[in-house]
Amino acid sequence: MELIGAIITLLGSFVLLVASIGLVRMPDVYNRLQVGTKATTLGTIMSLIGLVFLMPQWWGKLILLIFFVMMTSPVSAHVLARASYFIKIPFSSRTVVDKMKVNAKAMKIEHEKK
Amino acid sequence: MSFLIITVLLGAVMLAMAFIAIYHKKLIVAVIATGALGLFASILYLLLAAPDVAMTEAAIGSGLTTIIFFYVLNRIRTDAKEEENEA
Amino acid sequence: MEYITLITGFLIILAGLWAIMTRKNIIRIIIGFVIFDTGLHIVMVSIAYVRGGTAPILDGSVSIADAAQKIVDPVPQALVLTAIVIGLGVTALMLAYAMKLHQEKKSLNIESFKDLKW
Amino acid sequence: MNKLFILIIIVALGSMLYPLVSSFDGNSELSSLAQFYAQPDNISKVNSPNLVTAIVVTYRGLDTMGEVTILFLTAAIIAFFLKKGGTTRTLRLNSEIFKTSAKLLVPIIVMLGVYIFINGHLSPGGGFQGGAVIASAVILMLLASPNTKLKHNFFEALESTSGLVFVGLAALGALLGLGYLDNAILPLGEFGKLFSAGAIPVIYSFVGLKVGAELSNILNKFQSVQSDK
Amino acid sequence: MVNTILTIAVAIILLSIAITLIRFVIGKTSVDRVIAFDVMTVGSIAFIGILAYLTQRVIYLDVAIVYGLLGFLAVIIIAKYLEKSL
Repeated sequence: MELIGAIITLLGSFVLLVASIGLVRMPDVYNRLQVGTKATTLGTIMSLIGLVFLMPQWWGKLILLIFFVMMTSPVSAHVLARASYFIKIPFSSRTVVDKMKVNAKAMKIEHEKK
Repeated sequence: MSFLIITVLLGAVMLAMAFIAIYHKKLIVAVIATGALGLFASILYLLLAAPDVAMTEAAIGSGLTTIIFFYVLNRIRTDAKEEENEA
Repeated sequence: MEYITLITGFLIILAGLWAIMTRKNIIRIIIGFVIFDTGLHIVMVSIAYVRGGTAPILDGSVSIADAAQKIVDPVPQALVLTAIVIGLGVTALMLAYAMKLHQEKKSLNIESFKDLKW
Repeated sequence: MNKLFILIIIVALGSMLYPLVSSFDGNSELSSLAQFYAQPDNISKVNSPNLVTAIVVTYRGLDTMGEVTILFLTAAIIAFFLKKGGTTRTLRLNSEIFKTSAKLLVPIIVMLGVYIFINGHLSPGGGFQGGAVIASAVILMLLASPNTKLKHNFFEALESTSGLVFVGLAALGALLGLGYLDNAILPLGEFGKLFSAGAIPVIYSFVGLKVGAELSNILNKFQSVQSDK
Repeated sequence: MVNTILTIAVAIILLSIAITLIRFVIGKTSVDRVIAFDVMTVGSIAFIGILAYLTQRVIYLDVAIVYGLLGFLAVIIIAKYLEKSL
């Protein structure tokens, strides 16, 4: 039981290592964003699940922590990707599909009165 | 023993962050580096067995300070000319 | 371990002082102040560390009877807790002044503020 | 030339700090003051598992009171300085994902802040951290929907009421003959339970509400003076 | 045995934070640096969790929750600043 948890934690840390290597090697901002969200979320969640196996009496706080990571990390990456699209950071030369261009007309501007 | 190595690494990373925060050309990168300095300081407090201080540093020293800095930067929006002026 | 954190804290204090003294942009001076503050807190917490000690919170792993042998010093930690919050207040106040100064002169270079009053 | 002079000053200061490092040889036991706080009968007199909270709220409670006063002064000066500009701003529409998740997250974050300052005597955390977390919930709400108006009257009433209750609870200890800011005005309870440690959770909760309201006010001031170029 | 494996895991996480620092230093645009900051935050959460096991104190997990929350908020506010719609 404890050994299983330790091995899952080790696998999670390997996923984090892969994520950081990908962060250095990827060609443009959007690819780096994808690596920096998906892989790190998976790695952190795997590490925490391994800790649940290791220490079953801590499950409440660990599940809360996993919930927080799953809720916050993709949302922040989404907001960041949208911002970097709007300030026109160039794509890599191998990108072929741009679906935001199709419905760019639907992005209205919000007026705020003070 | 392993904590000693972790402490040395964290100290080196924090000094690098302080260097970036002082010398980088873009103001926004300097502010992000200051926030990262606070985050690493928070881990250092955990290693020094002070979880109360670590929580305060993560919430206030790193989070809210960065937020206030960005509100001010958004109000100011220094253009590139002024940045050259500074060096 | 506490030696290394102590030396790191002192080096960060010196780096913050260097930033305060040499930079010309007001925002950078405030960043130097924040760095200085962080270094000071690291020094105070590392002075409080007791070798092999654990956090001063008594639960299942530390009982009341052996508290005096196991925990680290809680007094400097309480002081640092106060100091961090006051640091936020001072930083917010300095940033509000900086905003006001930029409204007046449209510049943040500290060389351009030479008037005795404004 | 000027930089050389500053460098000499910094190096001189560093060499002045060097004896502090070389004479420091680590602590192998607690100092006498902390030894007094960590004695078993003194711990059971306060009955709070978190010793840092015990020091912040009771032994050195006057420090906390001064700190809250400083925060109040800061909020007042910032509110005096930053006047609202009468401009119309154009902002980009937030995406649906961000709005929905903010709606979902704000109550959870407020609940987390309340948990942090109610459990201040059992786990790390307390009034200041909980207040900062509540202020971060307010700022997330302002980011997700910039058109919402915060109710200033509510926050000001909350802040002044909590400050009054804090000072009143402190003075009640003196009136009952126990000492200013003593925590034994309420029953001490069982060690390590939620309803224990006398007045410490009550006082820390009101400190948390006050700090949260003040920080929200400061951040809202900084947000409301933004203008378009 | 378990402690050895977890020490190796801590070493790997620290290595990944160090590699992320390369991107923080060389990154061309500001968005790259923000992504590196985010990755460092999320990696540190796993680090704090393992540290809580190694020192056998459950209270450290509270710190990790606050840590993740404020890191998320900082990233969002930087994104809104870059978008010029703060």
